[in-house]
Amino acid sequence: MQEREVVLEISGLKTYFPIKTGIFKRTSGFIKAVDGVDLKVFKGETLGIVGESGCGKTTLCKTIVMLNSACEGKILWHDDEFGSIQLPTKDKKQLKHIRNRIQYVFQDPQSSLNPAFTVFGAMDDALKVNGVKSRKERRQIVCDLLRSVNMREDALDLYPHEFSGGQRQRIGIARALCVKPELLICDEAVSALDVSIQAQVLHLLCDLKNRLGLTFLFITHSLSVVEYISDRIAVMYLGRIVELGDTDDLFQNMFHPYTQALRSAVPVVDDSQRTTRILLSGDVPNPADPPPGCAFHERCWRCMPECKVETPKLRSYKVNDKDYYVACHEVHEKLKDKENETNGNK
Amino acid sequence: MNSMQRRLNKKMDILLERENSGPLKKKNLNRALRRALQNKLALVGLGIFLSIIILCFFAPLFTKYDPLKINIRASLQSPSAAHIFGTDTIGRDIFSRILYGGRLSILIGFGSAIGASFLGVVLGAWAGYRGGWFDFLMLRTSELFLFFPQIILCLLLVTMVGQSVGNLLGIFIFTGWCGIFRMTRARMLSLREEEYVQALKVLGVPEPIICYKHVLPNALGPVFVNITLSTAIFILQEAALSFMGLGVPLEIATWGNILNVANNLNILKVNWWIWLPVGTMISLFVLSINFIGDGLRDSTDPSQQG
Amino acid sequence: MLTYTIRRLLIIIPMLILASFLVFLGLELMPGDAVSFMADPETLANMDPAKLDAVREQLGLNAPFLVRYLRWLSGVLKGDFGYSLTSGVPIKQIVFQTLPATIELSLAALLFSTVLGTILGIVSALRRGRMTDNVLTVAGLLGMSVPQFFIGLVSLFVFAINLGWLPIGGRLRPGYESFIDRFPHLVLPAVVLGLALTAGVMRYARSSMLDVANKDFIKTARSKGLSEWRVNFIHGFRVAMTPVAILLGLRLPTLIGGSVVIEQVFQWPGIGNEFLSAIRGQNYPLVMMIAFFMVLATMVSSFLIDLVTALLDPRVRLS
Amino acid sequence: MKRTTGLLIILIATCALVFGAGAKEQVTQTVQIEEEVTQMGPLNSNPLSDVRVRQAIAYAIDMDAIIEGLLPGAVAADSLTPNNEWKVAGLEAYSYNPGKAKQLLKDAGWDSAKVLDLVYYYGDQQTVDLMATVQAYLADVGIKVVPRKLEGDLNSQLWVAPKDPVNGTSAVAWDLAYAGLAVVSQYEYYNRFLSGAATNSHTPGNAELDALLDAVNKTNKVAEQKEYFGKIQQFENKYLPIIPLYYQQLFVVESDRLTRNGAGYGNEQYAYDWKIQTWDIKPNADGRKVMKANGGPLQFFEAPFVAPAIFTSQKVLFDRLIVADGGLQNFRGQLAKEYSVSADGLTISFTMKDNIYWHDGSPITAQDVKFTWELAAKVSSVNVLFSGLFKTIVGYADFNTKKTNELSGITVKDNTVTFKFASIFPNALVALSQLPPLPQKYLGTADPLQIQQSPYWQNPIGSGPYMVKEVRMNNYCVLVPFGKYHEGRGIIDEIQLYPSGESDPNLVKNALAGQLDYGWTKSLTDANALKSVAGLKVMPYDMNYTRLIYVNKFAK
Amino acid sequence: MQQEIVLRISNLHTNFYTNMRCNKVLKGVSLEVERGKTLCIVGESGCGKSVTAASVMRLLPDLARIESGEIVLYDEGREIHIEALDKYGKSMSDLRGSKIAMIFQDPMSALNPVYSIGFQIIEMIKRHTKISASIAKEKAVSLLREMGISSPETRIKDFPHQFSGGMRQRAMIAMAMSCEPKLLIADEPTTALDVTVQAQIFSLMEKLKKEHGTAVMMITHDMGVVAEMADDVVVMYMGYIVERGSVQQVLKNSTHPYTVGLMRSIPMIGKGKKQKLQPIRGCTADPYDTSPGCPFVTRCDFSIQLCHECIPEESTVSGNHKVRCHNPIQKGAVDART
Repeated sequence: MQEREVVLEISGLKTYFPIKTGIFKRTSGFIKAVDGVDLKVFKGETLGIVGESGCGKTTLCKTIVMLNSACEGKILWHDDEFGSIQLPTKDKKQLKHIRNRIQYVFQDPQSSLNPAFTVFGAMDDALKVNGVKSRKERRQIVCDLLRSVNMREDALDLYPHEFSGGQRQRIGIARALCVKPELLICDEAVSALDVSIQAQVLHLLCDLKNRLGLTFLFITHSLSVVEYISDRIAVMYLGRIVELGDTDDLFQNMFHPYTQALRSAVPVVDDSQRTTRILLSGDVPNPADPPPGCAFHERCWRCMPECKVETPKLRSYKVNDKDYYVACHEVHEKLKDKENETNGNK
Repeated sequence: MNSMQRRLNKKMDILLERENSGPLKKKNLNRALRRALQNKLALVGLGIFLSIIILCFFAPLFTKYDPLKINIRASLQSPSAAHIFGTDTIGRDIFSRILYGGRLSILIGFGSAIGASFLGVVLGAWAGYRGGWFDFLMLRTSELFLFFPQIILCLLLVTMVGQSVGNLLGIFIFTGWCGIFRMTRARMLSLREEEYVQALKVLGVPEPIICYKHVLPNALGPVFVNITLSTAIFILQEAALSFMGLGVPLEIATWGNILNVANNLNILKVNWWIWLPVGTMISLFVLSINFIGDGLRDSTDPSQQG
Repeated sequence: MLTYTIRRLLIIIPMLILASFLVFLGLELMPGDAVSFMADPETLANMDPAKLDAVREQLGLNAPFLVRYLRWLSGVLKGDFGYSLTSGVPIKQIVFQTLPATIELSLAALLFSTVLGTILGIVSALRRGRMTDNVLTVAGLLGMSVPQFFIGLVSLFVFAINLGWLPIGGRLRPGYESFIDRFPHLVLPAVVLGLALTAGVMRYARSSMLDVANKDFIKTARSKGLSEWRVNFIHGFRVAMTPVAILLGLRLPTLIGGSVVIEQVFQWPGIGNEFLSAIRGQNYPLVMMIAFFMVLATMVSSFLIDLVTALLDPRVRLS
Repeated sequence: MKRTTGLLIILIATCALVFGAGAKEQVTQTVQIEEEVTQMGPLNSNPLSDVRVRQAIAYAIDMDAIIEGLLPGAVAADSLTPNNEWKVAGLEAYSYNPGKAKQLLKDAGWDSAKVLDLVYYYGDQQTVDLMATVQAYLADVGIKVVPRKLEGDLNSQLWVAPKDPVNGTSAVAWDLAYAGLAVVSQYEYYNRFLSGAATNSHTPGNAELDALLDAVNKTNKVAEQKEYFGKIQQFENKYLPIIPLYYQQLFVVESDRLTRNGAGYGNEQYAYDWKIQTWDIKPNADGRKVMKANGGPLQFFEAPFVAPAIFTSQKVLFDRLIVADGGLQNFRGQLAKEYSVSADGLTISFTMKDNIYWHDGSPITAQDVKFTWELAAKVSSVNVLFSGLFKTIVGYADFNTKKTNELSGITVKDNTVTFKFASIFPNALVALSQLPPLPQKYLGTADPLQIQQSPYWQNPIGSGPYMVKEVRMNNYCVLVPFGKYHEGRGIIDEIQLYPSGESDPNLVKNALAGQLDYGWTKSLTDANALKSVAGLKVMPYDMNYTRLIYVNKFAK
Repeated sequence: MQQEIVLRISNLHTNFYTNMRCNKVLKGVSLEVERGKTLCIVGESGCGKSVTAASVMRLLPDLARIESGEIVLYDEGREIHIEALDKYGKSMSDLRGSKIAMIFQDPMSALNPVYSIGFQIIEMIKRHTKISASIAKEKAVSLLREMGISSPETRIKDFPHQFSGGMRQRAMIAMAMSCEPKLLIADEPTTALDVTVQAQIFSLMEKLKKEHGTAVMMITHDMGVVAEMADDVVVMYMGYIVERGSVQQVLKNSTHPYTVGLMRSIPMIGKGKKQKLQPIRGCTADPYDTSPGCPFVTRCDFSIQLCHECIPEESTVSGNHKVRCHNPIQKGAVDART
C-alpha cells in the first residue's frame, strides 16, 4: 500500500465563504463549504467524491485548482520536477507548472464553452501561453486532441452551438487535456447529459485514463456513476468526508449511516439491488450554521449522545487489509479494534 | 382573446404549410440580425435612418444653397419651389441648413455614443470581471454620476469649459459612460461565473486576455443596442442644450441650434417652417434610431420570441 | 427592513459629502472671480476698487481652498447656503421659494407617467402582437424620440395659444389659492415633462409583464385554475412592478433634469428656471447650490423608491 | 446675460436735455472741420488702424437691409449721437457700397488672409444672426471675420486700456467688438475715446480728438457744447473709430382697456411723471378695476440704486422729491412742495410737502432724504447718475474715508433739505428725480454693501400711489391704492405684477394669455410679436441707445 | 381491481411554431392513465414528454397548438374533451387544479416569490371550493402538516425563499392535492432535489396516491425512478411513443432497441465495474429532420431496410405491451448478444 505514489495531498483544508450582513456589510459568519478535509490522491487512480448538493465537493476541487482560496489547511502537489509544491502558489514558474498538471472538466455543457469562439479559439490562448508558437502546430495539437476524444477533426472551426451536449462535453475534456495534465478533476462531468450520452462520455473517460495514465478526481452526486468509474470513493457531507475507502469495500460495508441512507435512497432499476429504504428526515443543514457535534446527528437514527457534542474525526481502519476511513462515533465503537495505527502519520 | 387566437392560428397554418411543403433551407444570416430584419418597424427605421444619413452627408447633391449664405432681403420666406423649407430670419435656406446641420448633430450623437460606450465598456468589463476595490470605486463613481441629472451636469460643465463642438463631445462622453459601464459590468458579473471562464483560468490564460478577448465579446450584444439608443439620447440632449442656448455655439448650425429660434413666440406662431421641419427631422431621426435599437433589442432578447 | 433602510441611508451620506465637495470644487474652477460678475462691465469700471476688495473680503474669497470648503460645508450644514452673486439674496431663500414648485411639477409628472405608463404597458402586454400593442409601441417610441421642449412648444402653441384651453404659463395667480384653481397651470408642464418617462415606463412595464408571463409561477397559477385576470394581475403584475419601480428610481434624475427644460418652456417658477438664469448670469454659487439640491432631491427620492421596491419584494424586506 | 444687458442699457442719455433746458429751439449748425483728417494711412502694424479699412467695413455692411430683414423697427445709425438736437447734419451715412469697400481695401493693401476676431456678449438669437450677417457681408468684400461669444469676466476681456495709450500694444485680444452703448450724456458717448481713458482699449490717442474733447469738457455753454460735439461727430464720422450700426427703440405696450387719462409717455426705464393714480381701466367681470403688468419682483423688490425705475414696481411704489416729464426735463415737485437751484448751480434745496406718508402711515421727513443719499454713497454698486451726484457733494471725501459720519453737504432744516455741491454736476436734477427717498427706520441698520439682502426688500414700505398688498415671490405681487397718497387715491383697484426681468419673453406669453394691460420692452422680436396680439397697442419710443462695433486699432 | 381510466390521450399531435419554423414535437402520442396508478413517461430531453403534460393541462405557449388527436378526461361518467376547450376559457380553468393538478420541476421558480406559501395554497382552495377564508386557511395548515412540514401554523406565513428546496416541493404538492384532483401531473418533480430528499418526496407521493386514489402521470428521465414508482411506463423518443406497457413488461422485457439501449447504458448501482455499459451510439437527430424513416434508425443496431423507409406503426407485444418498431427484439435475444 505504501508504495503507491501520492500526487496530491490535502490536509485540514477549510474553505469558508464570508456572509456579509447588517448595515455595514460586516462579515457576520461563514458558509463552511469545506470544513476540514484530509485526502490523498494516488497516482493513476480514480478517486470519486460523492455527496449531495451543498456538501462542498465542488468547492473542494475548485480550491485545488485555485479558483477558490482556502482559509486553512494545506494542499501539496508532489512531483518529480519540483518535489512538492504547496498550493496556492504565487511563484510564476510553479504556477505555470501546476496549471499544466491539474486540469478541470466542468459540469454544464452549455456554459463550459464560450459561444463566441470556435473549438480551436477556445484552446488557442492556452496553447500560446504554453509556448506553442506556430499556429500550424497549435492547430495540429487541437486536431490530435479532438481525435483522441473521438471527434472529427473538422470540428476544429465550428462554434459550440453547432454541437450536441455530449460533443461539447468531449470538447471540454479535450480542452482540459490540451496542456497534458496528470490530474483531471471532473466536476459532475456527466450529470447534465442524457443517459445514452452519459455512457458514451464515461466510456471515453475510462479509455483516456488507460491510454494516458491520468489520475482522476471524479465528483458526482450519483452513486451508481461513481461506483462504476472509481477505484476509491469518498463520501462527503456538509464540508467533511464521512467515509472513504476502496469502491468494493465501501459498497460492501457502508459503515456510515449517511452513506447507507444515500445508498438506500437511490432508485434502482434492478430489483435485486433494492435495499430497505432509509428515509431521512429534513434537509441538509445550512452550511453557514451546521449543528454542533456530528453534522449529521439531527437526521441520524443511530445518533448517540456524544454525537451531539463532539465532531467525529475521520479515523482510519483496516478493512480487507486496506485503509478505510469513517467519521462516526457509533461506527468507531464497533470498529475500534480495527483502527489503523498509521493514521497518526497524517 | 379570440381574434388573437385566430390570427395566431392563421400564422401557424402558414408555417405548417411551409414546413410540410418541403425542407426549408438553413439560413446563413445571423439569427439576431435575421429577426431584426423581420421586424417591420426596424426596417422602416433603417430606411429613414439611411435616407437622413445620405441626405446629410451628401448634402451638396441635394441642395444648391450654401447653408451659410445670408440673404437678408429674402428673410422669413415661407416654403416655395426655390426654398422648399423656406428661409430663416436672415434669409438662409432652411433645407440646406437642416442637411448641413444634421452632419454635426449626427456626428455629436454618434461620436458621443461611441466614445461613451468605449469608456464604459473598457471600465465596466474590467470592473465586472475583477471585482474588488476597482469595481467598488468605479461603482460608487458611476452611482454619483447617476444621481446627477445628466443635463444638469452637462450645463455645469458647459459653463465651466465653454461652448464648442469638441467640448460638447467631451462632456457627453464624460457624463454618459456610466449607463454602459453599469450594463457591461452587470453582464460581466454574470458571465465571469460561466464555466469557460474558469476553464481558461485553470488553463493559466492571463486575466486581461480572458476578460477582454474571451468574456467581453459575449457581453457586447446589449451594448451595441445601447450604442444606438444612446446616440438617440445624445442627439436629443444636444438639441435640449442648444435650445437653452448652452450647447454648440449658436452661430454653428446644428439641429438644436436651428430649432432654438422656436424660443421666440412670434416665430412659433407665424413662421412655422422654421421650427417644424427641423423639429420633425430631429424627431424622425431619433425615432428611426429607436426603431432600429428596439428591433435589435427584441431580436437579441430570447424572452421576446414571436 | 430596518437594516436595509439604514444601509441605504448610509450609502447616501458619503455620496452627499462627495457631491458637496465636487460642487465646491466646481465653484472654484468656474472662470473669473465671483466679484467680477456682480455688475456689468461698464458699472464695474466705475466702481471703487477698495469697495470691491471689501466685498471680496466679506464674501470670504481670499481664504485658502480647504478653509473655504470647510467654512462653506459647515455653513451648508447649518442651512447657510451662501448668497446669490447677482442679487445678494440668500440662496436658501431662493431655493425655498422655488423648490416647492419644482417638487410639485416633478411629483405630478411622476404620478402621471407612472399611472399612465403602467396602465398602457399592461394593456400593451396583454394585447401583445395586436393593433393596440403596435400603436402603443410606436407611440411609446415616438414619446421617447421627440425632444421634450419641442413637444412643450407645440403643445403650448396648440393648447394654450391656439385653442386657449389651458393657461400659457406660470404657476400661481392672485386669488387662485386652492390646488384646483392652480391645476390648469400644472397640466401642460406636468404632462410634457412626464411624457418621455411615460413612454419609458410603458415599454418597461410591457416587457416586464411579458417577461413575467414566461415565468414558471405564472404557469403554476394557471395550472391552479385561476382566472386569467387573477393570473395576470395578482400574480403577474405584482411581480412585474418591481423592475418598473427600479426603473423609476433610475429615471428620476432625468425627470428632475427635464424640469429645467420644461420650466423654461412653460415659465414655471421652479428651481430649474432659477438654475438656468443663474447659469446664464454666471451666478456660480447659485448654480452650484441648485445643482447640489437637485442631486439631493434625486438621492432622497431614489432612496424612497428603493424603500418602496423593498416593500414590494419580500425577499428584500425580510432579509 | 439678460441681467447684464439690462444693467448695460440702463444708462440712457438724459443730461443733455437738462442742459438744453434753456435752449429749446433746434439749433442746427454745420461746423466745418478746418483740416482734413490728417492721418489716412495705417498708424501701426494693425491694418485696422487704417481709416480706409474701417470705412470699407462700414461700406460693406448693408444696414438698411439688415434692419428690414432682421431688425424691423430699428433705426440705422450714422453716428453715436442719436437723431436729436445734438446731431449735426451732413454726416456720411456709409450706405451699402461693396464696390467702394473693395476699392478702399485694395488701396489700403488689405491682406485677405487675415482673420478678424469679432466678439460679442449677448446670448440671444438675434445677436447671433446679426453677427452671422455681418460676417457674411464682410466676407463678400474679402474680410474674414469669426464671431466669438465672450464668457466670464467681460470687463477684463473688453475694456482694458493699453499701458501706452498712443502707440501701445493692445491689452485685449479682439479686433472687433459688437456692443451697445447707452449713456447719460453726450460726454459719455465720446469721452471714452480720450487717450488714456480707463476703458479705452481700442482707440490710440489722437491729438485732434483729444483737443476737441478737452474743449467740450471745459465749457458749460450749450451752444459751444453743441458746436464741439458737432465737430466731434464729424471727426468720428470721417475717422470712424467705431462703426455705428443702429439706434435702439423702446416699445410701450398697452391693452385697449387701459386709459392713461392724459398722463404722458416717456422713457420707461426711468421714473417720470407717470401719474398712475389717474390711470383708469375697464372693470372686469367682477366689476373690479384690475391692471395686469409685468415688472414684478423675482426674488425681491429691486433696490433703486442701480436701476432706479426699470421695474414697474419701482415706479409705482415710490415717489421722488421731484419728477420730470417723459423726456426727463421740466421738473415739478412730487414729494417736495417746491425746489430751488442757486444761480451758480451749486446749491439745490427742497421743501417737503406736509401731507406725505410712508405706506405704514408714518410721515416722510427731510431726514429720510438725507439718509437715502448717505446710504447710496455707501452702497457697493450704484448708477453713475447717483455716484456722480454724491461725489460732487461737499464733504464727500471725508464721508467716504469715514472721517465724518455724515455727508456735510446735505443739510436738513425742518422740512427743508439742502444739497451743496463742490463742483457743478450737470445731471443733479435728473439724479434727484430718480432716486426715491427711502425710510430710515427700516433701512437704517441694513448693511450698505449688501443692501439688497435687507428684509425690507421682501415687502417694501414705499411712498408711491400704490402699496404692496400681497406678494408671492417669483409668482405675482398685488398692489392696491394707498389711501393717504398726497396726490389722491388711485383709481385702479388692484395692480397685479407678474415677475419679469427686463426684455423678458414672459411679456409675450402674458400678453397672449390676456394677462397684460401695460408693459414695455426693448426687444424688437418681442415688440413684433406683441404687435400681432389683438387688443394691444405697441408704441415705439425713441431712446438714446446706440449699437455699434468697436474697432481695436492698437498694434497687437 | 376494476381498471378505471382517468385520462386517455389518443394520437396527439402538437406543433411548436417558434423562430418562424414549425417544430412537430408530438407526432401521435397515445396513452392511458388509470385511477390509483402511476404512469411514468420517460425519455431524453427534447423527446416531448413535458409537452405531453403541457398539452393535457393546455398550458402550451401561445405559439404552439394541438394539431389533432384527443385528450379525454373521464370524470364521474362524463367524458371531457380537453383538446376542444378554449385554453383560456372558464371550463378549462375549472378543470385545472380541481380535476388535474400539476407540480413542476423547480419549486423555487414555480412558486410566486412575492406571496406567502399560505396565500398561494388558500388562493387555490378558494378558487375551486366555496368555503370561507378561515376554513380554507385551516385546510391549508392541515395539508401542510400532512406533507410533513413542522409547525405549519407559522410556516404558512413564510415566503417561498424562506423554505428549503424539499419543503417547497412539499408545499407545491400540498397545493396540487388541496382540491383532491383525479389526476396529478408531476413534471420531473425531483430532478432539482437531492436523492435523500427525492426519497422523501416519493414516499409522500406514494402515500397520497394510496389515500386519495389519485392517478399520477409522472415525467422523468431516470430509469430508477421509473422502476420504483411506476405502474405503467411510456418510453418516448423524438415525439413518438416507442414502447409502452406495464413496468414489468417494458423494463424486464424491453423490445424496442431504444429501450434496450437505454437500459444498457445506465450504470447499475451495486454492480460496480463488473458491468459493461453499452452506450447508444450517436446522438439525437435534428428535430426538423424530415427523412421518412424511423427517427431512431441512425442509432439503431437492429435496423432493417424498412426502417429507413417508413415510420413503424404501433404493434402489440403482449396485452398492453406495445412497441413501435419494424424489428422488435424478441425476449432472450438481448442476453444472447451480451
